[in-house]
Amino acid sequence: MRLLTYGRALCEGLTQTMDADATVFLIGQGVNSPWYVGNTTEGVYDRFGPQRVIDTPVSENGVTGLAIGASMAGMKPVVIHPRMDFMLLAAEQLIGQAANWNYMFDGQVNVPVTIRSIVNRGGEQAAQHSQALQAMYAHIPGLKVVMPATPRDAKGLLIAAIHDPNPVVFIDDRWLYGVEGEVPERYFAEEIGRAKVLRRGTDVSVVATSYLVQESLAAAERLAEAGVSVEVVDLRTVRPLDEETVLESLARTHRLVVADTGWSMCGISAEVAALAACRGMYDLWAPVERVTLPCCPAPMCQPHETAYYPRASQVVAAVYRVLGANAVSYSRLAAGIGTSIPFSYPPVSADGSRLEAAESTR
Amino acid sequence: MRLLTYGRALCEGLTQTMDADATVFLIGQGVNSPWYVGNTTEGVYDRFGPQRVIDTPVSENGVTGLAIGASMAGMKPVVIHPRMDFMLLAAEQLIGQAANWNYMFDGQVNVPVTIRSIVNRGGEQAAQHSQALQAMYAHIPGLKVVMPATPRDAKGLLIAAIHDPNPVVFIDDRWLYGVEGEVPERYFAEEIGRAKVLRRGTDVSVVATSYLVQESLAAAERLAEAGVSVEVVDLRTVRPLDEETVLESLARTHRLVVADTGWSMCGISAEVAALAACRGMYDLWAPVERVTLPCCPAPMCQPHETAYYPRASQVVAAVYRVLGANAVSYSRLAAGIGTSIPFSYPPVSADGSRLEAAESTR
Amino acid sequence: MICSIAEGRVFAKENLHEELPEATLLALYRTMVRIRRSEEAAAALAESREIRCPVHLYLGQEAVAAGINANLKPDDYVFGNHRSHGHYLAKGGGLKPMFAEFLGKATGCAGGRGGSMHLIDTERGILGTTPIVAASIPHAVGTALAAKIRGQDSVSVSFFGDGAVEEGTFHESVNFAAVQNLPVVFVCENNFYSSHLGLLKRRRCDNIYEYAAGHGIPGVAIDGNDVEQVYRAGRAAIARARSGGGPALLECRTYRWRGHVGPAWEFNLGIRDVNEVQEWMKRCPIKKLGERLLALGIASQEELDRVQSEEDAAIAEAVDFARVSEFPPLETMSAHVYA
Amino acid sequence: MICSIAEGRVFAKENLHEELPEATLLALYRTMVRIRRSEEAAAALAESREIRCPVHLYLGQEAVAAGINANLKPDDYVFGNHRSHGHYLAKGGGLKPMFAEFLGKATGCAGGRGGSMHLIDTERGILGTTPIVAASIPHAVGTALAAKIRGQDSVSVSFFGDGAVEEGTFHESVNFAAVQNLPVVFVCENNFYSSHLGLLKRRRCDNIYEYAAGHGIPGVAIDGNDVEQVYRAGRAAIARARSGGGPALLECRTYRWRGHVGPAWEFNLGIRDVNEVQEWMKRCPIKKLGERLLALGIASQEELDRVQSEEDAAIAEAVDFARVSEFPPLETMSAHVYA
Ligand SMILES: Cc1ncc(C[n+]2csc(CCOP(=O)(O)OP(=O)(O)O)c2C)c(N)n1
Ligand SMILES: Cc1ncc(C[n+]2csc(CCOP(=O)(O)OP(=O)(O)O)c2C)c(N)n1
Ligand SMILES: [Mg+2]
Ligand SMILES: [Mg+2]
Repeated sequence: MRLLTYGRALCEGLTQTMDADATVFLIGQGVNSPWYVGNTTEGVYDRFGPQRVIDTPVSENGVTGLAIGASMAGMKPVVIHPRMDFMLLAAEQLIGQAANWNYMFDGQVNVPVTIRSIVNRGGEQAAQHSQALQAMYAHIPGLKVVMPATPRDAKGLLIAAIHDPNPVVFIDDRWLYGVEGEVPERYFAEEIGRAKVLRRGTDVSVVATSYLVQESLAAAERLAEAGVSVEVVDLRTVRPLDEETVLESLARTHRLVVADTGWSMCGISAEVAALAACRGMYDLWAPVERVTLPCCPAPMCQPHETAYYPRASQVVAAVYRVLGANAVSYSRLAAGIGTSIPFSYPPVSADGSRLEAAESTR
Repeated sequence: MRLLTYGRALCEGLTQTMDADATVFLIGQGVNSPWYVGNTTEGVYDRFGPQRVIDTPVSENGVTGLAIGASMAGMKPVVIHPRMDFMLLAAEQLIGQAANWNYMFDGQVNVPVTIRSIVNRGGEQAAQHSQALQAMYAHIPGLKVVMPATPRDAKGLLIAAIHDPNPVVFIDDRWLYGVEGEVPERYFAEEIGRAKVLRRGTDVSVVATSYLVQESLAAAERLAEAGVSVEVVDLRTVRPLDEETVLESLARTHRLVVADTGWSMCGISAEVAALAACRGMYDLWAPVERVTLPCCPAPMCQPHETAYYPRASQVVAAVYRVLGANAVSYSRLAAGIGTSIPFSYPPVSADGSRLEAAESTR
Repeated sequence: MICSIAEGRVFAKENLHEELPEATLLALYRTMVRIRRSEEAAAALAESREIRCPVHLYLGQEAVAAGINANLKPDDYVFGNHRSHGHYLAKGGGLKPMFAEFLGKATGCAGGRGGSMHLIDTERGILGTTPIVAASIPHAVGTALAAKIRGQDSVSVSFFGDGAVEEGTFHESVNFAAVQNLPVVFVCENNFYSSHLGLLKRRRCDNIYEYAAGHGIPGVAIDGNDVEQVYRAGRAAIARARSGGGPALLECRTYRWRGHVGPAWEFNLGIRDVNEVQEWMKRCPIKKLGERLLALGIASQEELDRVQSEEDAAIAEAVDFARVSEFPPLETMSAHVYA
Repeated sequence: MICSIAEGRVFAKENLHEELPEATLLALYRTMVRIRRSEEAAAALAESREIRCPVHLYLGQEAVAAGINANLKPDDYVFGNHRSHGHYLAKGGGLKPMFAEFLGKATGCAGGRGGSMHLIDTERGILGTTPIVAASIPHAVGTALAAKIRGQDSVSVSFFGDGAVEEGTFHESVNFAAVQNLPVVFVCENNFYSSHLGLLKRRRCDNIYEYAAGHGIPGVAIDGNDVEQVYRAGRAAIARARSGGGPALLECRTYRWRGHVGPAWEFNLGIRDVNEVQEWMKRCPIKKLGERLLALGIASQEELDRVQSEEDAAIAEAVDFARVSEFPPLETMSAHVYA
């Protein structure tokens, strides 16, 4: 199949949808600029003109609100916020208006707006140009939130988001734009709300979002060399969450690492861990591990910035931690409910130290 | 000790703080109105005058931003958002600015602003006047989020919030304003970041926020009559979360119900359940149960509205569900790790049906 | 009483003084009476607690909704706010679905999910009102943009209060509409209060229409209690928008008789003076037009009374309809979160 | 070149034409040269990738920062935006902490946590700049409110671009300052671009100062490349604010020479014309003042050259200082999340 980068896949998905459906239009800051949106709207202005490709003043709440209004009238706007940080200004229109509209009016007027929200970080841009706030939107009934991690999904989920009759927050991370993968040339949609097992494994499930899916795949590769079999689940959509796929994976591997590009508290990683505690508890043989941003804003200087963003090595370390954990609850043993067979995964010492040491020599 | 309602306790805390500290001022919509803020600012305008009690235009982002600015200059503003819904318009100033400032500037300028954010729902006000969005703010490093559930805490935590050198989102629920309790007359602060065990119990821990603490206490009372011993933990602060108090309670009771006034997904209930999965897993004998709003916006008509908001009876039902659950993982049994002693709490049938039936006759 | 017109950006002058046809005047009269009498009925129902949701009454402001909406087609869009009963009725929304909605019934225009602050009639271009101050202003800009993209000749009207211009969203919306030259008319109903706060506690000057100049569009302040003046200014602005002339801002100076929310009059609360209210009640827009109709011999007092009794009958029927309607079934509570 | 003054709300006229003392002119010259030369140094460091954080250069706009800040005391507050190197230096911020911050060093003014977009000098009333467009405008209003409550005579100045007036926050802030009569001066640096978009792609008219009238405060548009004019208008507005006269809006019309971010010139990208840039470079504010100083006999060419070489030396020293400084230790990454 044809290979395409994530950035170009986004652009192709957008272009094909605008070709196919005259009600789709693109609006936002920098949609026709050489910088704001990378190569993800290249050629779109020339093809569709100023009526359907509207570069806007710096007015996030107003522009998001008017796209919502246009969508009530039957259009399918794609709003681009070139940074998720700026989108905070549009929180009321998204959370207060778009999310509630269909419900509040008994299904009479829906809001088929797509909010393309770009996470654009690194480059020493510091705290206010780096936020990944998917959890804020995932919390809200009425919104859908997708976070494609692969070029194929970048295209297929964008097309699905635009056609979805609901407000969809579509989050793409610029660190993914250069990732190359197989992308069908045809006009196709991926289903919103389905996670995908990208790699089968038996020892531990790593459930990840966005660029941490790519990092988790890299981690799985490394761990395979060390004899650890990792299953990688790409969440793809964070609201609605595909609980069944996660639980099925957990039922197979009994150990869970959640890797999300945002913060931990009340984040996506919290929800997935909570899922394990609420619906997967009997399958869980070790404490859940969360790989997220540290509990601080994004730093600026290069050494801090490098340390700040989790990468494959943090996923590897988390996998070793869950593998090193015991599968039996001492509190239950003490209460006489359970046997005293401490369980640890074969190639790992009880505290995971042996393999972690091996890892650190890479 | 002297009894006071929650609403009056808020007012007393504010008044005493403004008496004690000339840098404190009050600003927001309706701070001097007979409606917006109940009785929580009564007499404050007459006592402190227009310089320190400023009723504002409808400009949430601007007003929040200027309070942040004033706090940079050493003032301690209390901003009131008479509804948490309106505060969405101020999300950028709170999340983008206030939360990041101290970190971004290396601790040189802190932002000692208090945002009093009122949850004001029921009364058939529908979806846009009912939101309880604590999770949004709890997600953000740099913010503190407190949710007093008792009159004593309403006063003591408000005083603490105003004096805290950080931005504190102080969330009070109008359903609590009439609750009466013991409140010291003196000027005192409660510590931010500490949960409290309000009722000791042995069978299950109910960890709750805001008015659901009151409902949980009522539920515990009812359950005690049925012979079930419930421990009620009032979180009080949701960021930073007092993990130790929750974990200690879990270690005692081994069963956990989380009751939060917001939505479930990526909510406070997710974080507490995740805590159990990550740090309390060995103590957990049953799946965690979450009592939250249903996954939909607030409805309007009276029957829907009554069904929508969780009350003591939902907490009771959740307690029965966790008590009816088995303490041993069948998956571990199948893998030979564990014994086959199904464990269920004495007065409950395996599926919890007996007691639930008893309950429904109340 | 046009206070000012932003320099160099005027409406055609002659339109603003033309006599209106009899049928138009009678229709305006009926619309105002319908609004007036339904608001009084709503006030009574709220007083007796039959209506439990918050109601923000439009009493006193009838001329604005009536005068503007009379210039609109069914496929023109209208957006409102928390105080939109009048906008809804004047655009053609039905009494039955409105009262049923007030009571939260399944037959309500929003199926009992919205209440008084969330009125809707998709057939008549009312895609939903929202009580978040200023939040619907960009929505109106959005439907205007949709019309422009589709080459439709629909015009959008955004109704909002004097409080709404304090929200940045107002300015963002007007600026965008101006630069994109969109067919939208911004109608600010300046009733001099935003809940408990008078205008000059919230802004330095009484000059809302002057914002238009900053955004480069025409702005006028008119007597919002003179339905003929509102009609003419609305007609000019709407015609201009429809023919590609772009947006305009109309500041309609008017007054709400009752308190901010609910049926109370809000006297003696330190908010406003009884005299002030009485002064404005003397300038009742319905009385004013009624007197004109009598003076011009267009209608007799009997005919005017008949209008009122016909409307009263329709309102009584609507209230009965609302009362006997059912609540939506409990199982539907979680329906429609997603389309 | 004052384009307009909102009717009835004027600055004292005489102030606007007075001759400035020699020392003032020389100080303005030095400030502009310091900004110019440090920006050129920053551009070179960014070109060589020694500076890796985004830098938004102030080249061409020096007169605005210099002219306004010369009227401020150390305990007056200044707030800026993403393009604030000039504001920081003109208010007295040091070169060493600035360059160290560009390189992310522990000796930087923000300890290497902010970079070019987050400059701070608490001793000089710079409580932190923020690159979120318009976000600092309310901050300036807030410090003005703090001063008013405390009875201090500090004035706050808010610097922002022509893009920032598109954010509703701008209007909310100005309206609040107006109704509370706060000591804050709003300085809009209209450089005719907001990143890649020209002014008239974002608003209908070139009339930003006209917003002042809507908000009921004085507003003027001035030549932002004429430092004397900026100084006089700033002085009048600041003095007025300090003495309780309330806020004002100054639209300073100027131009940024380089591209939106980084050292590139941004020609031939379909954004702006080379000729346009060259036209504006001819109106260089430093050259203009330099010629005045020579013509008036206040300084010789030699003296002007000396100013530049002194500033160059200080800048070179600052760059060296930044280079040899250490990064903050890794363990401090999570420090200061809470105070
Ligand atoms: C964003 C937001 N902030 C505050 C409120 C509370 N509120 C409801 S109506 C109102 C007054 C609005 O005044 P105005 O726009 O003049 O309309 P009027 O009530 O006079 O018709 C306010 C402040 C709200 N609904 N939304
Ligand atoms: C809220 C927000 N939206 C968008 C941006 C992206 N952005 C950074 S600078 C800029 C242009 C601002 O233009 P202007 O205010 O005229 O300042 P200038 O760059 O011309 O000095 C934009 C849109 C931002 N930083 N913040
Ligand atoms: Mg009003
Ligand atoms: Mg600019």
